[in-house]
Amino acid sequence: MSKSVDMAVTVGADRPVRLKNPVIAASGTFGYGLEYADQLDLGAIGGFVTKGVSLKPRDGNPPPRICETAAGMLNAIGLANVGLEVFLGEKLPKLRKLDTAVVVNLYGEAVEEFAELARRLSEAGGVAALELNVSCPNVKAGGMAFGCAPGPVGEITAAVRAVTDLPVWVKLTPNVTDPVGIARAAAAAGADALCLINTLLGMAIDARRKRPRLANLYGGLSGPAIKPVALRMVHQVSRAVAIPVVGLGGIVTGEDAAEFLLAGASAVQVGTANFLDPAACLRVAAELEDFCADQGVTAVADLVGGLAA
Amino acid sequence: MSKSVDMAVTVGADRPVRLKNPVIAASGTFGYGLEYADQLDLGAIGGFVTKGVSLKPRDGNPPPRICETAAGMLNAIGLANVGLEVFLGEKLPKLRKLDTAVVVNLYGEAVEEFAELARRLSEAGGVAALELNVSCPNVKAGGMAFGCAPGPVGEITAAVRAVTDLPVWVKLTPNVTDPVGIARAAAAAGADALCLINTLLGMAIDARRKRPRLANLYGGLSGPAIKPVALRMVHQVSRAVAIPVVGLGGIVTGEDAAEFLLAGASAVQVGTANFLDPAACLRVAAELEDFCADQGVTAVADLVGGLAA
Amino acid sequence: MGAIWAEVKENRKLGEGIYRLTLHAPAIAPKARPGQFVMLRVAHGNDPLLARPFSIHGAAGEELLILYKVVGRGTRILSQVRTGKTLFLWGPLGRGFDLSGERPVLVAGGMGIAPMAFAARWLAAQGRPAAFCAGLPGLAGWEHLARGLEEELAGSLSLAWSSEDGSLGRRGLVTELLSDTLAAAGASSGGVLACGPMPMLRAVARVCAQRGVACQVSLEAPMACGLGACLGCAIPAAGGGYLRACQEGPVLAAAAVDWERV
Amino acid sequence: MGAIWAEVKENRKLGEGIYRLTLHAPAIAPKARPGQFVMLRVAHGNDPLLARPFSIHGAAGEELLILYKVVGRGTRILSQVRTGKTLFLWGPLGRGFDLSGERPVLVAGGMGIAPMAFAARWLAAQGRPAAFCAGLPGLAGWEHLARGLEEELAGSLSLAWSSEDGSLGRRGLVTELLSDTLAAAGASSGGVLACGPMPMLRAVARVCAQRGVACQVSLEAPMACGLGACLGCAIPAAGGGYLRACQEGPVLAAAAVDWERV
Ligand SMILES: Cc1cc2nc3c(=O)[nH]c(=O)nc-3n(C[C@H](O)[C@H](O)[C@H](O)COP(=O)(O)OP(=O)(O)OC[C@H]3O[C@@H](n4cnc5c(N)ncnc54)[C@H](O)[C@@H]3O)c2cc1C
Ligand SMILES: Cc1cc2nc3c(=O)[nH]c(=O)nc-3n(C[C@H](O)[C@H](O)[C@H](O)COP(=O)(O)OP(=O)(O)OC[C@H]3O[C@@H](n4cnc5c(N)ncnc54)[C@H](O)[C@@H]3O)c2cc1C
Ligand SMILES: Cc1cc2nc3c(=O)[nH]c(=O)nc-3n(C[C@H](O)[C@H](O)[C@H](O)COP(=O)(O)O)c2cc1C
Ligand SMILES: Cc1cc2nc3c(=O)[nH]c(=O)nc-3n(C[C@H](O)[C@H](O)[C@H](O)COP(=O)(O)O)c2cc1C
Ligand code: FES
Ligand code: FES
Repeated sequence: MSKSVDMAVTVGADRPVRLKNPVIAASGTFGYGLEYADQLDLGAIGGFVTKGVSLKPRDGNPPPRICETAAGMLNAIGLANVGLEVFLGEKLPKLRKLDTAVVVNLYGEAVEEFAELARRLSEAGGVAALELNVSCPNVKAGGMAFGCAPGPVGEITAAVRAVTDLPVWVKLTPNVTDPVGIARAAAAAGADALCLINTLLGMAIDARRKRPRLANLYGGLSGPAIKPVALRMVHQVSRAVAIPVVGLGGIVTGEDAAEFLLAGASAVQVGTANFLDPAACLRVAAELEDFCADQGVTAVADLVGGLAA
Repeated sequence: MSKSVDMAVTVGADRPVRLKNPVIAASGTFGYGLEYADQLDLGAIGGFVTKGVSLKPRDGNPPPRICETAAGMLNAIGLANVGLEVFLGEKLPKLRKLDTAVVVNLYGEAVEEFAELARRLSEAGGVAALELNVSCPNVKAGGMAFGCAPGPVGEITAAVRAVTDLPVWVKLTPNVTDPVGIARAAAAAGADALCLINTLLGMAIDARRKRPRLANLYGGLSGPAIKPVALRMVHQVSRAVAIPVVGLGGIVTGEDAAEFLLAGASAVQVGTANFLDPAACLRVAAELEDFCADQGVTAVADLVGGLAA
Repeated sequence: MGAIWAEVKENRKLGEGIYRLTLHAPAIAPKARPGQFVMLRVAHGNDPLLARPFSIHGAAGEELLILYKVVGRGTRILSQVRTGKTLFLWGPLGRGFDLSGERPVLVAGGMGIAPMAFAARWLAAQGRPAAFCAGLPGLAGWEHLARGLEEELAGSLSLAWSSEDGSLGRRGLVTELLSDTLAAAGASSGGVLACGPMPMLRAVARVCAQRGVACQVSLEAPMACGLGACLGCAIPAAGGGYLRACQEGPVLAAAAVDWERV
Repeated sequence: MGAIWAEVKENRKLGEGIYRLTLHAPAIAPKARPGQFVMLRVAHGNDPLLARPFSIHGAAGEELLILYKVVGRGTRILSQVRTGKTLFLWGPLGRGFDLSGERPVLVAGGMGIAPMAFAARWLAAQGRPAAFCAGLPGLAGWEHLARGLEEELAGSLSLAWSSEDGSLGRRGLVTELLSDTLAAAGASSGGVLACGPMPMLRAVARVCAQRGVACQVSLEAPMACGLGACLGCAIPAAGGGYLRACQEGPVLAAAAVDWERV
């Protein structure tokens, strides 16, 4: 496997996050990492993002919560999570021992909640970066409601920036007219990186039973189906802001990952693909390495933004 | 084939468009209809929408103009079309003879162009309805630029409304934060129906050649991949406005069509599926009829908005 | 560790729409316990996208058995897979049945027979007495399976059938058979272990609750990861909140489930 | 009218990655003319989604031949289709070669042999003299095809080979072989008819323009509908604007193409 490709990348300049390789498991598809401990070597992946953590535990939405669609899936988990206390007390101590970048995805229903979460997580230590989820389509308050306009996104980012020295990554929603405006607001407010895209708001119907397939009615669309939309937004946004972009949406293969890097992403996340192959992150990284070797690229970082005009 | 299901539907009340069945071929995927004359009986389909017509002929974008994606495709045709004069002189006389609803999709770069096109087409006669394309992602001026805010959409709709008694259908883009606001603007300005969705703005990259797969860089995503987004918007919008919605996006089967009707559409359009089967419109209508018969539905119109809450 | 490619040794049609898949899966089979499941991908591309959960129907040496019914696109594609092809899967997953009690009563309805047959063989192999109540719509399509099971279990545990059309064993629902069995059997620590369609499980849970018999049920839910990570497989829990069918389940104490919200 | 399901009579591997598909297509085969194509779906579901265009390699009675090379996912799936299965396709589509002129010179490069062989057989069947210059990378993988073609055309028209590695016929590019052939041949109204990779067609067009010989080329473009409706298959036209490869083409007068913008 020694293909002499330098697979390390660094996301961000002022508060750099150094990754063994550019492939990170995406929030909500990798639990708290530990669920995958039997499936792959957690120390070998670029990093992972935890399921969104909120101040209080959340039960999430009633089932059915997921359904399959053409080359994709809908989910309406509703940000079910153990809550900050259990996360700090039971999960984080185990995560600290892992030799990989642990990014914590956080979700609040108000600006103050984001700030509080960020403050507590910074104090706790062992966190590589915070990822602000201002883009979840499956909750009534906060989430996408925040993420759809530059104002609130800037406000949340600034509030978090004020209380932490950890790298702050802001995860954006694709369900907007102008992703660039929102990206600029986050960058101006002090974000260290932008992660995009979160899921597209969608719906599925069981025609025979005349019922929505998700109890929550709408859900978030992910998987290969959304890759073209994700690539477009990564391309748009990475050209418009000075901070790095972490690209995701439908990545299944190493070549998919290469496409995002070429479009302008500094690293990538793998979400739904973890459900198609629990070792997807490792495989994508290996295939990306093969791709680089094959193309005579000696450092994967050289791909970033390398799309011919 | 006599399953005793009443397949006729009427779209709109003040200026009703009566269709033999609710399945219409979508703009840009069915040429000027005549291209499909050898493939199916044009008199047996619910209707079809022509390729977008502009005042002047348009060459369209340089190739490559299309590429395949997971369960979808991207196109950046660039509204290539014969222009109004040729349309009126050579196409429309043939279309008038067809025993089906001919909807003309029109596209202008300014409000006045839309009005001019509408006026000329109304005078010409033989047109069942006008479909205003304020949502094409593949042109620099007009198109989606118009379609992304309530103001311009209302303005164009009103300008067209003022010069025609034909039913005015407004085709909306999914690439917006608030489709409902735009839908309301079109309805308030006198639209008779809303058609949604047009394509999602997307991009594809050839990683090995480090080049975008479309010469135009971005293109419109269509096909089964986008069906969940389309269903969600049809559901959102049909609940919010009093005028009918014509639903489209990823319909391939009769059951897909039933889902859109249940979500609130009064009729459906079939786009990309025409490329998977040139007789797709007929097949979808037949499958929809079978579905109704199977479910004990005696009139297909009874499905409309029938989703259980 | 991780998912594996397993060779298809046989993919045999047992009855109309019912198939038994034999996989060469040395990394999975020896670890499998009754009630556990695997996540199996039926196609290499995107259509269909997600893996499908299947109970482990049996594990002998390096071979893993799956008993499945064609209900949709994925299982239809699976039914066409030929010997010699490889399939991608991971497991064994989830919590299986607690078989430590004495003289348990196994209950299977329809495809619920898949994991229960594994449990029955498991007990039989240890020479432990148990009762097995198996309910089918009718013998049609299930003949091969029913006869095979009878042969396999003959002399080890008491197998009784019910069928809705009366073509096999007692006419009626398997819950009626279960009630009789429970009435006839003395007290035991094994309790009732059941798998089948949701209405049947609900009825079994009710019967057991009425008689004060402990009851374990194997539940289904749509699944994406099978690993406890996606939280897609929520089952309403008796105390409020949800359990993960893939992690706390698929076998759950009937008392742990909020049957009202299921 | 419309698309049809056609039964696969044979899907034969001729060489490494090269296959010949025989379809029972009574609604298409009798209408097929050399240079026309069909749109063929290789899978029933969404993966891959679009139909693939393939030149018609031959039509005999109710049977349709397609010669194809495995280059991606769709052709790989196609190569695994077995006899007896049915495939969905529509055609014949597009404008084929104008074969009305006298003593035409046919030129094929690589897979361009697919339609040119049909054209050659067509002329041979009518007993009309023609020259056929066929260029391959080398004999490896193409042996069966090359020998078959030689037998089929023996005595009817003059078939000459070139190969880049010299393993078959003249070493070098087929355009060199063409230049020689044109130099040797007297004037005729048939002109040059060519199919092959874009650089080759460009070179052929240049050679013909230099010699003042009429030239028809069969061009490829990504296609969705194959019917002239989607406008996806644009080929830059000499006069500005675009031609549709599926409608005005795939066979176009070389002079009608804007080679600068292709
Ligand atoms: C833990 C577990 C163990 C299972 N064991 C077996 C088994 O041993 N044998 C067997 O035949 N089946 C088993 N199933 C059910 C099996 O997973 C589904 O039948 C299969 O996923 C259907 O796939 P499909 O593509 O054919 O159907 P789809 O086209 O996906 O769906 C067809 C129908 O089945 C329903 N369905 C889809 N997935 C599920 C699911 N996970 N649970 C319930 N209904 C579903 C759909 O809503 C739809 O009505 C098990 C399910 C679970 C959760
Ligand atoms: C009119 C016409 C006639 C053709 N006749 C034949 C024939 O007789 N035999 C044959 O083997 N092939 C023929 N082709 C090419 C054939 O259509 C492509 O090889 C096929 O679509 C590739 O499908 P795939 O899924 O295997 O590859 P994909 O995975 O779709 O693509 C693999 C590679 O092929 C390229 N490609 C895809 N589609 C086309 C296309 N339409 N034209 C050119 N390049 C493409 C892609 O850019 C990519 O680099 C013809 C094409 C046209 C337009
Ligand atoms: C089941 C599921 C749960 C998710 N939960 C979260 C979450 O808690 N926080 C978040 O920011 N994104 C969440 N996401 C979104 C993913 O992180 C990712 O942005 C999206 O799925 C697109 O990537 P993909 O196509 O690779 O899956 C979730 C996605 C899925 C499928
Ligand atoms: C090749 C192509 C060309 C199109 N051209 C037009 C057009 O001219 N005007 C328009 O309003 N929509 C156009 N569309 C959009 C379709 O009408 C339709 O809204 C979209 O494709 C979604 O439906 P589908 O998923 O069924 O294809 C085009 C779509 C495709 C694929
Ligand atoms: S299937 Fe993912 S948590 Fe259970
Ligand atoms: S392939 Fe659609 S116009 Fe040519």
